[in-house]
Amino acid sequence: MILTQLIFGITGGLLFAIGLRSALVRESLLARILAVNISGAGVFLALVAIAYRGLEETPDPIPHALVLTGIVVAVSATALALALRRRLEEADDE
Amino acid sequence: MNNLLTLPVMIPLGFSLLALLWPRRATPVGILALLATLLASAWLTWRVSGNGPMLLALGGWEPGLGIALYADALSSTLLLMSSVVALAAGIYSTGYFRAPGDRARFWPLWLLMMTALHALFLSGDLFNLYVTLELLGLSAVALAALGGKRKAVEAALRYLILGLLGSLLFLAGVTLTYAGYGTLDLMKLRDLLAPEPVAWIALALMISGLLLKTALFPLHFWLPPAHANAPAPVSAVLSALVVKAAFYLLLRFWLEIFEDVVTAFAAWLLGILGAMAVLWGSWRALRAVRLKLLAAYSTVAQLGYLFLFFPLLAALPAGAARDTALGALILMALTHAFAKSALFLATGVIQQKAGHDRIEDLGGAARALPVTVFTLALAGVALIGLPPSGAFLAKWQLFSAAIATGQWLWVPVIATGSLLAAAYVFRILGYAFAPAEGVTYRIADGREELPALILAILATLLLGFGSVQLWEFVTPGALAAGEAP
Amino acid sequence: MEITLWHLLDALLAILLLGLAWSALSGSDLRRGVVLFMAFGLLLSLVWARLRAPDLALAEAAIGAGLSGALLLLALRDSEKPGNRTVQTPPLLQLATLLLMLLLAASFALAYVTAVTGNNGDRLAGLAFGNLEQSGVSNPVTAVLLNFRAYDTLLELAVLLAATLGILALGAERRPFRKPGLLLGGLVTWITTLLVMVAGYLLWAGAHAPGGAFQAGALLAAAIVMLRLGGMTSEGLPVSRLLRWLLAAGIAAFMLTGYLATFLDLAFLQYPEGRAGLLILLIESAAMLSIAFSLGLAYLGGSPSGWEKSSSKGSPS
Amino acid sequence: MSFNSWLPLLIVMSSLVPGLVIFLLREESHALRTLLNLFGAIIKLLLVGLLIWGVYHAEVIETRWTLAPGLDLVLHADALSVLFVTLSTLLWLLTTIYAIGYLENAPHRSRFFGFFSLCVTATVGLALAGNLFTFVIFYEMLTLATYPLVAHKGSPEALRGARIYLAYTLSGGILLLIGTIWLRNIAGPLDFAQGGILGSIEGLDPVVLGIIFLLLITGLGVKAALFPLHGWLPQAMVAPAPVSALLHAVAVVKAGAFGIVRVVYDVYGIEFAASLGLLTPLAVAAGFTIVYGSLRALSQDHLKKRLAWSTVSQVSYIALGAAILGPLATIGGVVHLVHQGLMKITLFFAAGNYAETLGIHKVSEMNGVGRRMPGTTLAFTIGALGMIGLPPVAGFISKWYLGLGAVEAGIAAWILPVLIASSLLNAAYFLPILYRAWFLRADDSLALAGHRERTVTPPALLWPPLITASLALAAGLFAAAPYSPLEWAQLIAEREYRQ
Repeated sequence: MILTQLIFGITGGLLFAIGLRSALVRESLLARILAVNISGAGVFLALVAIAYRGLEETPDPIPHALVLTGIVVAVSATALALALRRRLEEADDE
Repeated sequence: MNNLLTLPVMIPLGFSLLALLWPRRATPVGILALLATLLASAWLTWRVSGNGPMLLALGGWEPGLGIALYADALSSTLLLMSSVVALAAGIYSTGYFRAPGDRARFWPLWLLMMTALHALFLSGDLFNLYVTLELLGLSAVALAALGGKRKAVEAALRYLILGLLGSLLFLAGVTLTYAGYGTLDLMKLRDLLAPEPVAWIALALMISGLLLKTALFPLHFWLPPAHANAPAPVSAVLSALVVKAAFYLLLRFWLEIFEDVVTAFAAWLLGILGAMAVLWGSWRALRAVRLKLLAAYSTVAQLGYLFLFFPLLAALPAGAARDTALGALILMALTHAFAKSALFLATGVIQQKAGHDRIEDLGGAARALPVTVFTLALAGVALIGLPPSGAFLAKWQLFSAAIATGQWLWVPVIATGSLLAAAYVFRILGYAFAPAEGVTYRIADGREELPALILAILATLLLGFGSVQLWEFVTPGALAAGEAP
Repeated sequence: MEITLWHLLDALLAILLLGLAWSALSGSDLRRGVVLFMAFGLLLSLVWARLRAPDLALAEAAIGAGLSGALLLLALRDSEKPGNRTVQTPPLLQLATLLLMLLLAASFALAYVTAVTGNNGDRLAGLAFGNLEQSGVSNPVTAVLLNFRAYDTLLELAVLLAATLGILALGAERRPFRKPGLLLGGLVTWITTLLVMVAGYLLWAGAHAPGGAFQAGALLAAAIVMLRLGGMTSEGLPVSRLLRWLLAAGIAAFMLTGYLATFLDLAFLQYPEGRAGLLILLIESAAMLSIAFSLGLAYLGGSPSGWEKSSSKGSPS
Repeated sequence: MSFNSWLPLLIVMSSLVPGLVIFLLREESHALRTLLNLFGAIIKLLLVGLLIWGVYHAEVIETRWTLAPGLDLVLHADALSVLFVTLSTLLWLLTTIYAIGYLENAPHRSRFFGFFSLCVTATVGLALAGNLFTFVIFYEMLTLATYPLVAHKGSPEALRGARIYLAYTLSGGILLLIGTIWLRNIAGPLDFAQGGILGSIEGLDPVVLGIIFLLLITGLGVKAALFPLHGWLPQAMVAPAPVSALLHAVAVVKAGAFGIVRVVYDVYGIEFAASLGLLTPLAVAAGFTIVYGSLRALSQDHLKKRLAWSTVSQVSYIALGAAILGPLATIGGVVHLVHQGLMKITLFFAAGNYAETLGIHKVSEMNGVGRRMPGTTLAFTIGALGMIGLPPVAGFISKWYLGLGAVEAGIAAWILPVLIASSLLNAAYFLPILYRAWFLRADDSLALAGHRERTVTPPALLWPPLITASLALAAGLFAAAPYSPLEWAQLIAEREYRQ
């Protein structure tokens, strides 16, 4: 096992938890969207840390690919969320 | 050729592109897609019932490195269910969305949602499931926000954020699973998983994510606003299928993949939450002012029933009794899917014709829209769980299992839930049959009223009298994708 | 095991990440939060590099920090109506959530540590490298994305499409920025061309070196964003009908190759012997275009002028 | 599949299909609707004829359809079911004719007759149910089918009455359901068998059986209006006269009573139930209800309410018969199933006629109606005398056998007083009506006040009560004739006590 993995893995867990919490407690929608992104980044970090296998060893490519997919999904979701929020601020009916 | 296994996913995906490219022909393209998807699903179900579970290793890579698609009795049954509901709701939508622009916006997203559902039902890979969950969530949110009413958009946004959190919890579980067991293929995991902290925590994370998505009490709070403010056809599918998708995963994980990991205590926990969902949801439904809100809360309650099965399945020894209970669980899910979508579509008709869906002002509806009110009644019968609906047989088995395992706690819960359901259903009918002066709705046309009626009939008559085949099909090998070729 | 400088660096990065995240999320000043978030993103791409994930470093810089940041900055323009921010969560609940959060983090860490220490670290890596030869590309990440787990990528493009369509369905785009001065205008043109060229390179390089459709697509999107920032409304986005084709391209390419395999009696998404490299490049180029224009539209936050027309004129039954 | 395995299904369908078709009919198409109704009713009557013949010659007549693992929908014909089927079919035909006349140019007739047919379908299904599972299904369907009929007028009190009715019956239904499932779990498929099925099963816990019995009887007692579960019945009076007639004579109330008979004889088996000591409490409840119902009836001025309370009392005779060990009591109870039906439907028809023709709803308005509506009042008189139990009307037979049964069972000490008391009470609340009707002069102001455009009762309203009244009379006079209700009851009794 490699210390680096643990450092970033645990950091990832913390980021995940921090983000989750503020996504639930914050009132501002924008802050919530931020929080979700950070929470996601935490999970990605943990995932990539799994792949790391030392300086000379080439890392496991699978988690990298998964995270790449995850990043695109995350940005799509963020974009949709922000567009909804904008529509919400503009909406004037009732 | 097993490549045909991809059709239920790829047909809607491909046609969604066509609907995007030819916006003015979106409607015919969409209907055609739904018909083709239904055929594909039916074919798949027929194949599975004949030759047992099917497997397709995508890209020709062995599962683990590549992604595998599995189809077994359970997944193909749900595939068929969702195809039928989606077709009915789709036909209804042609009457609901009149403006070409609305249709052009609606159809590609609708088909993408079908893609997501069917991909989810067939996927055999943990991370791929995460992607399907996100696809489902985003397309569902986009559909829920159609029309852009402030309330709808707000509900959709909250729905989106909570959905994302759910997916993240799921993904965190996936991460731990990969870290611990070094594979993402469900069937491989099933053999590798052992009752140990990694598996427990991973499962806990994934389950909690799915519970959030399937809106089990007390994580249900997002559902009523989202389902009650979306356009009628969308609400129908959100309540009937989307929450079921998360539940399907939960079921598969619980009973199959993580079979050795789950504990009886956890099952009881789910049961308790289910019981509270039944009581709370039914109560709120009874107090609801608007028909759509009533339907949404009733969904919360109906999902509760599904969770009551978990402690019972945990207590029942493997064998005929357990299989029967499992069949009842699936029958319950199917009945609710058809009945609830019927209810939402009927509500949509009333809302459009009467201009509102306030329950207390439904007077005269029975005269103005007899077919739709009849549909409401039929769907109501299924929701209460009265004969001859499929839910009656399911509840019978639920009672039976509770008594057989000595878990008497559930008996009063189910009884109370049923009575509350009866109360809110007949509350609607009472107002709908009340005479009212000057009620002059436009007479609805067939494509608006018939889909709901057909769904309601499926829920009450077909599943009531013809569910034995389902039982025989689903129960023995229900969760045995492991034996895939 | 001995603690090396690397580990100290790791610890430093970790602490920085946590600090940035915490300060980005605490405090009610949204602008500050967004800026800190972008910094967080950049630092994260640094961490990716540290963890020997250059593909991710690129993607994060371009998408994670770059585009998301741009989107969020833009979002600051639509001030939130009061009432969204009024209710203050009671202190008791605050505490409860805090404890819950710690519990969550702790249990995750526990499981993570046991998992990582209990596992020989190979997982699927061996399998992946073993099959790299047949994958048609030499960059293992691209091999996973476009070949081993191509189905994921296909559905991921569907996710992107769903989000884009959702945004388009929400109504018209936000109004463009004012016309820039001559200097900025020129700058924009330069940067745009540069971005396009780099994107092309990344796409081609993706086969053997870090890079690929996503990074390239993100850069193209950035180019579109640039043009928008330059206040040029029309440029960067083709007419509606072509735009529709571009959005569909990625998925379409995937599906066509996928079923092509079927006719050759191969499994869905299986590339014929020796053709893998070429097909992957084709798919990637198509995917790049879809990604670029999807993200570009996402940045607009609504449907561009002319989009509605193409869908609503004529009367389909 | 022989014809015998289709017959029960056909009998059920013969009212279900017309019912469903009628729903689809447009409001204006009266002729077609009437045709359908009568057609269905007559077909059913013919089929039932075949059924009687078959059962009399001890043929096996059964339809079986598996609904779920271990749960079969069974329609089976035995002597008891034939008795009930015949009764409901016959009365359905008459009530339909009556209803057609009664509802002339009233709104929502398609709806009414649709649910009316469904209601009879459910009743017939109940009668033919071959196991407790099937019985429960039709029991619930009956609830669903009758609710719209009770609520038909749509007036606030109608809706209120319907709500109360629903609350009672659905709660009862749940209890029945739980009891049935529990019993099914411990005793296997509950196919009805003469002499009962539980007695032969080893190792059943008598306490559990007692609890289940309580659940079942409570569930059934709601519809049978057994004290203290009778609250809904007087409320349901707001329903149109034909509905009340059917509710009280055959459909709902009888379904409950019939269910009690089934549970006692064909599930538990009367000897076994007695050995468990379950009968005495039932007997007490029934006896109390008999007296209590009569007492409440005394104080009602509203005619239909008085009849309703009299139903509460009369139906408990059936439960009482089931609660007394011994063939004679059995005969008395079972035969009362038919007799009470004939007499009570007559009374409600008559009450409906008074309301329709003269607008009379209260007993206090009935002075001299005998002269103005002799036919109706004659029928009413026969029914009333039957209720009191005067020979030669049918009611006498039931009470006579019940009395003998009590003596035979050796509990005459308290049963006979109950029977006598109730007969006296019946007399006390019926005779004054007859006295007013025949011997008092009509008080014009009242009569004119409620005077309707219609002065003579149309034949569609007049003949049904006359027919049912004469049937009630015949059932008493020719009690010994073959195929008479009494003879069927004896047949049933001897089959129940064979072992």
